[in-house]
Amino acid sequence: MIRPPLPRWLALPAAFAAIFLAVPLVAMLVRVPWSRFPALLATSSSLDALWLSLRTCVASTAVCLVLGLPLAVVLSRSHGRLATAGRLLASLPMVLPPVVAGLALLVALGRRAWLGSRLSLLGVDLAFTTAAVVVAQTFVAMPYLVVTVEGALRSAQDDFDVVAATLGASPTTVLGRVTLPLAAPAIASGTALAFARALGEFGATLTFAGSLQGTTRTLPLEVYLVRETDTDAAIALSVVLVAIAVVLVAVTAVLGRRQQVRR
Amino acid sequence: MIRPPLPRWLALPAAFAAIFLAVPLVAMLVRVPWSRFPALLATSSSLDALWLSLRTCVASTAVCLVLGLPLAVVLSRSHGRLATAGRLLASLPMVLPPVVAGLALLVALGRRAWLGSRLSLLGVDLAFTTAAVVVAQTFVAMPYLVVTVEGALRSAQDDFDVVAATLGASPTTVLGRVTLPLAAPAIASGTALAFARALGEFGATLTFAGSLQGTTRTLPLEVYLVRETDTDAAIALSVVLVAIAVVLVAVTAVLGRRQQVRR
Amino acid sequence: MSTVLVDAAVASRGVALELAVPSGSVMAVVGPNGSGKTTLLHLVAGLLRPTEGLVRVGDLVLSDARRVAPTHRRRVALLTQRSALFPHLSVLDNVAFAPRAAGATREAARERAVAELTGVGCEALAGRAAHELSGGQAQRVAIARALAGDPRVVLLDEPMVGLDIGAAAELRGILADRLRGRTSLLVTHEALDVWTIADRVAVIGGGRVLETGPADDLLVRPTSHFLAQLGGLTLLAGVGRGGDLELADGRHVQGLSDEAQPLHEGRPGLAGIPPEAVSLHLEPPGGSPRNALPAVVQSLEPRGPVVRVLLDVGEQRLAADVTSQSVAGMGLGPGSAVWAVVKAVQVRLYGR
Amino acid sequence: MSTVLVDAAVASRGVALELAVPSGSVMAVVGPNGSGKTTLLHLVAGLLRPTEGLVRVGDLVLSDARRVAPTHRRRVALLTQRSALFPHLSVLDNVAFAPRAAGATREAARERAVAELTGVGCEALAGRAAHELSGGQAQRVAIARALAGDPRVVLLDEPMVGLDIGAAAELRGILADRLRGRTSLLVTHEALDVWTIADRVAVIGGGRVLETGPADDLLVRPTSHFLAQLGGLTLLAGVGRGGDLELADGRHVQGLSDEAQPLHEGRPGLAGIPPEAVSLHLEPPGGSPRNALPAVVQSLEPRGPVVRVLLDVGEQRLAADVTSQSVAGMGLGPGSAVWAVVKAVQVRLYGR
Amino acid sequence: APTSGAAPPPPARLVVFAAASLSDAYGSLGRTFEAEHPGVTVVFSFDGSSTLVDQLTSGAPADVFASADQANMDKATAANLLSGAPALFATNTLTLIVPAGNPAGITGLDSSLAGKKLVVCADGVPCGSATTTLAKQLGVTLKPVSEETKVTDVRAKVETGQADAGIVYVTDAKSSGSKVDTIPITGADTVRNNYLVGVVATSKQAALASAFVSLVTGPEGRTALAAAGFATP
Ligand SMILES: Nc1ncnc2c1ncn2[C@@H]1O[C@H](COP(=O)(O)OP(=O)(O)OP(=O)(O)O)[C@@H](O)[C@H]1O
Ligand SMILES: Nc1ncnc2c1ncn2[C@@H]1O[C@H](COP(=O)(O)OP(=O)(O)OP(=O)(O)O)[C@@H](O)[C@H]1O
Ligand SMILES: [Mg+2]
Ligand SMILES: [Mg+2]
Repeated sequence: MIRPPLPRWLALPAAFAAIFLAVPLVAMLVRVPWSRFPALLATSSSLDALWLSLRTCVASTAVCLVLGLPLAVVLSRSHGRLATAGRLLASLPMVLPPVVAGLALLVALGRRAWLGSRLSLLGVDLAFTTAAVVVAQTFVAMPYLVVTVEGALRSAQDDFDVVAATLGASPTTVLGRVTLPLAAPAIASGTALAFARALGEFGATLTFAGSLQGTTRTLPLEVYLVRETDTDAAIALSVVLVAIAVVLVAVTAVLGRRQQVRR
Repeated sequence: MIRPPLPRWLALPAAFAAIFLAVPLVAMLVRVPWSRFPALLATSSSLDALWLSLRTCVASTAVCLVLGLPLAVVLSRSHGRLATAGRLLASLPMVLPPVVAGLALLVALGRRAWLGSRLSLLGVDLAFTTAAVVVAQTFVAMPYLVVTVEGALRSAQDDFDVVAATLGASPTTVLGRVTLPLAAPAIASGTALAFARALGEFGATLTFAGSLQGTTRTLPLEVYLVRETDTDAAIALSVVLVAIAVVLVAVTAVLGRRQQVRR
Repeated sequence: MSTVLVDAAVASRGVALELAVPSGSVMAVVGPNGSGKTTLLHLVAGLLRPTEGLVRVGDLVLSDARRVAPTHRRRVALLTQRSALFPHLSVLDNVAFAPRAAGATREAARERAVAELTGVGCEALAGRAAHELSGGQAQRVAIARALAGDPRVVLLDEPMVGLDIGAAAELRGILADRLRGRTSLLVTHEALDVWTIADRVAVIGGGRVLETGPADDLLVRPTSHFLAQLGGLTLLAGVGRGGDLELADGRHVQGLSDEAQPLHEGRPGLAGIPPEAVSLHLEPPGGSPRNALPAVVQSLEPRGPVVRVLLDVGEQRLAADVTSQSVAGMGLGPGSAVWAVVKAVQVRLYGR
Repeated sequence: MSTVLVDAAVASRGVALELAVPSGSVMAVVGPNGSGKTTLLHLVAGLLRPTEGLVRVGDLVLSDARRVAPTHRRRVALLTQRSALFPHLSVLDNVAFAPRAAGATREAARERAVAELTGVGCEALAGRAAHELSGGQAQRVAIARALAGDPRVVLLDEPMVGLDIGAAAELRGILADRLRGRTSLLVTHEALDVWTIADRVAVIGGGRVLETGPADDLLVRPTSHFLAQLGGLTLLAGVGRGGDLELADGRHVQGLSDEAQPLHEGRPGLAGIPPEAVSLHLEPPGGSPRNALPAVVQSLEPRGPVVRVLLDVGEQRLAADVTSQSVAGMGLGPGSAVWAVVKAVQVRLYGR
Repeated sequence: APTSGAAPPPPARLVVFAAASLSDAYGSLGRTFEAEHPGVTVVFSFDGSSTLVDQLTSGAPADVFASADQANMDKATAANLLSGAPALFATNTLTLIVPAGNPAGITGLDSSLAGKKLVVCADGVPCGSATTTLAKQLGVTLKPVSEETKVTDVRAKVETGQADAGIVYVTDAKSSGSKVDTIPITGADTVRNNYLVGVVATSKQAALASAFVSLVTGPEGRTALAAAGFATP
C-alpha cells in the first residue's frame, strides 16, 4: 500500500537539522591528527579506557534493561499520583548536570554516606571500583530507556494484550510474547539511547567513581585527561567514541530492519 | 475494558529501579543546607543563571521542535542507506562527551572555523553570546527528541494516514491533524527529554559558549563554579534544577492526561 | 461443567443482563446494534466489571462487583469482530499462540496450529504475515486461533462478518461441527447462523435479555419483532432417505442438501423452510412445487402486512406467511384443513 | 465527468483487472474472498501502483506504471471494512475532517458534519470519542465521514459488514439515496445491496473481472456461478398503483413494500422476485399465492440440482428455479405456456 | 565485594589523587617510582582539586593527595584528611596567550585589549583568583567575554581562535605548544599558584606514600615538573 507522502516542505527543516548535526561532527573529523591516530590509540591508557568503556557500558545497559524496562512497563500502565511521581522520578536524573549527579551518588552511596556505610558493613564497597562506574552510568542512562519505552507503550492504541489474554496467555506471557515484541522498535531506540548516554557519560563517573586507569577511567574520562595537555589528541580519542556509536546505531538499524521485515 | 494485568513479579525490578533512582536524589535533598537556601538563591549570580537557563532552554527546545520534529518524521518514513546514515547522524551527538561536543562546535562554528568565519562575514558572530548557548544546547538535546519521536512514529501500526488521505487531506494536513496528534505522547516525552537535556547541559556550553554571568553562564555552569568553593551550595543550586524539572514533568503529565482523556 | 450464568449490570452502559447458557450448548445472541451483545461477551470474558451482580462458569463465580477473575485464567476464547491477528507473528505462530500459552512445546503447538489452519482451509497461508491476508482470510485464521486453545467457553462476536457467502457457509459448517457440545455464545445477525450452529437463542434489546429459549422453538415462534425480522425458519425434523427428508409420518420433504452439512442416508436431519415460501392451497396443486403437505391451521397471527399461519404438519409445526387477502379469500381459521405447498428449491436440507 | 477506467495489473497479487465505471453510476463489485476486490479499490484510490496498465478518472490518467497521482488529490473517498475512526478526534470532528481538509471553516465543516451524522442517525453521538461506539455505530459514523467530503468517486469496501439487519436496511436506503448519480464502487457480498444500490455489477474472480453489466441484467441472467450463488433476483419494472406494481400490460404484482425505499403511487418501481420463489403451473392455481402471471418459457438451463427456467412475462423476463423432476413432470420446453405463481410475501416492491 | 574491576590488590598499590594539570608530570614520576619500588603499582586519579577533596571527604581510598591550589588543600587539612602538613612542591604563574600569529595584535594587558575578546578563569577557581589578584596588583581592569571554570577551557578558546587572548598558567601555555603565542605579563611572578602534596590520613601504606611525596619534592620531581613548565620552590 502506498502511504500518503510527506509534505515536501518538510525536507527543508529536516535537511537543516541534519546539516546542523553533521557540521560539528565533520569538522571534528577534519581536525583529527590522523597521522598520530594509531599511536594515540595504541597507548596502554587508551586501550584500557576503551576496553573499560565497552565493558561498563554493556553492563550498565544490561542493568538499565533489567530494571528500567519493568519500570517503564509499570509506569505506562499506572494512573494517578503515584504514577506521576514515578514518571517524575524516572526523568529527574536526566536534568541533573552530570557532576551534580555524581555528587548525589557520592552523598548517597559514598563510604561515609548513610546507605554507603551500611553497604560497606555488608562488605559491598562501591566507591572507586568499576562497579561504581556502572552505577554512575546506570543512574544517568536509565531514564532515557524508561522515558522512551514508557512513551511508546502508552501511545500504543491496540488491544493485542486483551486478545492474548483471551487466548489464555498469562500476564507474563502477554508481556513477553506480545507487549514487548510489539514495542521492539521503541525498546531498541531506548536501549541505544541508554547505551549512548552511558558511553558518553563523564561527569558523574569522574565525581562518583574517580579516574583510575583500568578501573574507573573510561574513554570520556581519558579524553578529558588528555585534553589537559593536548586538545587534538582529545578530539582524536573522541572519534573512537563516535566510531563505537556508529557501530551501535548500525546494529540497531539492522535489527530494526529485520523486525520491520517480519511484520 | 479491563486490560490484562501486568505480571506481579514485575513490581520487584520496577520498585528496585525506582529506589535506585530515588536514593541519590533524596540524599541530595538531605544534604542541602536549607537554612542558607534562600540567601544562596537570592544572589544576583544565581538569579541571572536561573533566568538565563530558562530563556535558553525554552529557545533551544523550540529550535529542537522546529528542526528536530521534521527530521524525525522524515527519518521515520525513510528507507535504505541514506535513512540509516540520517539515523546515525541524529544519534551521534548523544554519545559525545559534552566537552567533546563543545569542542566539535568550536572547530565547526568558531570564529576561525570554515563555517564560523563565513558567518562572521555575514555579521553573525556567535562567540561568547547567548545564541551560542542555545546552539550548544540544541546540538546536544535535539537527538533525544529525534530518536524518541522517530521510534514512536516507526512503531505506529495504523493506517490512519491512509484514511486521512482518502478523505482529501494533503500531506501537510495529514501530518498536522493525524500523524503528529497521534504521536503526541511520544512528542511530549521527546520534548521533555530535550528540555531536560538542555537544562542540564554543561560541558558543551562551557566549551563552546564560555561562562559569563548573565550572558552565557547557565545554572549548571553556576553550579559547577560554586562547587569549586562550596560543595553544599552547589548541591543547593542543583535542587533548583531539580525543581524546574519537577515542574516540567508535572506539566507534561497534565498535558498527557488531557490527551488520554480525549481518546 | 461449564454452565455460564450471567446476572450482571453495567450501569455506565445502561445494561442489565440475565442469562444462563447450559453446559455444552451453543447460545446464539441476537439483537440490534448497541443493544449490549458485545457487552455481554465482555462480561463473560472478564473484560468488563459488573457494577452489580455476577458472572459464573460452572460452580465458580468469575466476576462480581468486587472481584473479577483475570481473563487468561477463564479459558474463555473471544473472537472479536476484527480478527486482530498479531502483526509480529506469522499466521502459524498466531494460531500456535494459545497452545504455547497453555504450555505446549513449540512442536506440539505448531502441529496443533497446522491442524486448526487446515480446519479453516488456510493451511497454505501458514507462513504469511498477518498483514498479507485479505479480510476474509484473516478472519478464518482468527477463528482457527480461537479454537486452538481448547477453551471452556467460546465467545464469538459476529465471526462471519466480512466473509463472502461461500466462505461463510464453509465456516458455518466448521463452527457447527467444532462448537457442538462446547459452551459457546455466538453473536450474529444471521438467522442461518442461529439455527445451523446454535442450540439456544437469546434476544437482547436495550441492554436487557428479552427472551431466551431453544433455537428451534424461538425460530418457529418468534415472539419478538427482532426475531421475526431475523427471518425465523421453520424446521421440520426427520431422517435422510433417498436424498429427501423423511418425516415421522413417512412423508418426504424434498429440498436442496446443504453442501457444508449435507443430509446423510438414515441419519437425522432438518428441513429449513422459510415461512414466506409456504403457500396454502385448499386442493393439492399440480405444477412445479414438489412438496405438498396436508396440514391443519392452528393459529393465525397478523404481523404487519402479512399473516403468519401456524400449521400442524404431522405433529410438527410449520409456519406460512401469507397476505391477509389470501386468508380472507380462502376463509382460513383455526382447524381449517389445507395443503402447505413449498417448492423444493426453497427448502434446504441439513444433516445434524 | 468522472468515468472510472481501470485497466491495470498488480503482478505480485496475481491481479489484472479491466473495468469501466460510467460517470454517475454505482458499480457493485462482487466475488469470492481473495479475488481482488479490495485490490481494485486500492488501485482506484491510488494506494497501489499498477505494475502495468493505468487507472483513469474522467480524462485524467491517475495511475500508470510510472506515476501515481497522490490519493488526496483524487477526491476518492474510501470506506474500509474497519471503520478506522480517528481515535484522537470526537465523532463530530471525525466527520468534519474531510470538509476541513477541503478548506471549509470550522463552523461550516461542523455544520456539514452534523448534517451527515443526522443522515446516518448518529447525531446524538457527535460528542463521543471513537472508542465509545459500538461496532455498528462506528461503521455508520465512518460512512458519514466518507460522504462528508463530496468525493468524485466513492469506494466502499463491504460497508454493511457488521451491521444488524435493521441498521443495514436503513443504511442501504441511505446509500441508495446518497450514491445515486455519484460514481461509486461498492464491494459487497449481498445481492440486495447490488440491486437496491447499484446500477451495474462487476463480478471478480481469481484476480480478473469475469463479467460486468447492468445490475438488472446480470441479476436476471447470472452467467457466473458466483452471481447465481449471490441469489440473483428477477426484477420486474412497473409503476406504483394502489400499493401494487402495475406492469406495462396492466397486470398487477402484489408484494411487500420496502420500508427504506417504498413504492409511491404513480412513480416507477421494481418488484424483486427470487427465482426459487416462483413456481410453475399449467393451470392457474387457487390458494394463497396472489400473483399468477401468464408466461411463456424461453429457455431452460440446468444449474446443479435445479433448472433455471427463463420466462417471458409481458415482454419482461422472469426466472424460476425448479427441480428437474418438475420440468420432466410438466413436460416443459421452450414455448410452453405456463402460469408463473409467486406468493405476495416473497415479492418485495421498491420505489426507484 | 560483588564487583571490583581491578584484580585483588597487589601487595602494594599506591593510589594518588592529583589535580588534572599534573597528569603529565606525575605520569612520568609514577613510572620512576615503580622502577624504584619493584612490585609497587602507582595508580592515579586525576581530577579537579575540589572534586578530589569531595571524594576524599566521602571516604575515597587514596594514599596521596596533590592539590593545584592552597584553598582546596586547606579544605582537606581542615577536614583532617591528611596526616601531617602538606608540602609545597611546585608553583605556577600566569601568562597571556594569543592564537598563533596574534591576529588581534595584542601586546599585553593594555589598551590593545580594548574591544577584543579576552577570556580568563572565573573568580573562585584557583587560576581565576590568581588573575583577579594580579589584575588588582597591576591596576588594570579586565573586561573578559568569558570567565571559564577551567583553565583548560581558556586555553581551548585561544587555541581555536575563538578568543583573541586568554590568561592561563605558563604550564598551559607550554602544553599548547605552537598553537598559541605567549606574551609574558610583567609582574606575573608576584602572584603564584601553589601546588601542595600530602599523605592521606586513611592510607594503609603511609610509608610508601611518604616515599612518593619525597620523590615529588625531590630533585627528580623538580626535573619532571620543570619539564612540564612548573616553577619549583
Ligand atoms: N467503550 C464503551 N464505553 C462506553 N459505552 C460503550 C462502550 N462500548 C459500548 N458502549 C455502549 O454500550 C451499549 C451497548 O454496546 P455494545 O457494544 O454491547 O452493543 P452491541 O450489541 O455489541 O452492538 P453492535 O451490534 O453494534 O456491535 C451501547 O449503548 C454503546 O453505546
Ligand atoms: N498486502 C498484501 N500483500 C500481498 N498480497 C496481498 C495483500 N493483500 C491481499 N493480497 C493478496 O491479493 C489477492 C487479492 O486480495 P484482495 O484483498 O484484493 O481480495 P478481496 O477480494 O478484497 O478479498 P476479501 O473478500 O477477503 O476482502 C489475494 O490473493 C490476497 O492474498
Ligand atoms: Mg458488538
Ligand atoms: Mg477485501
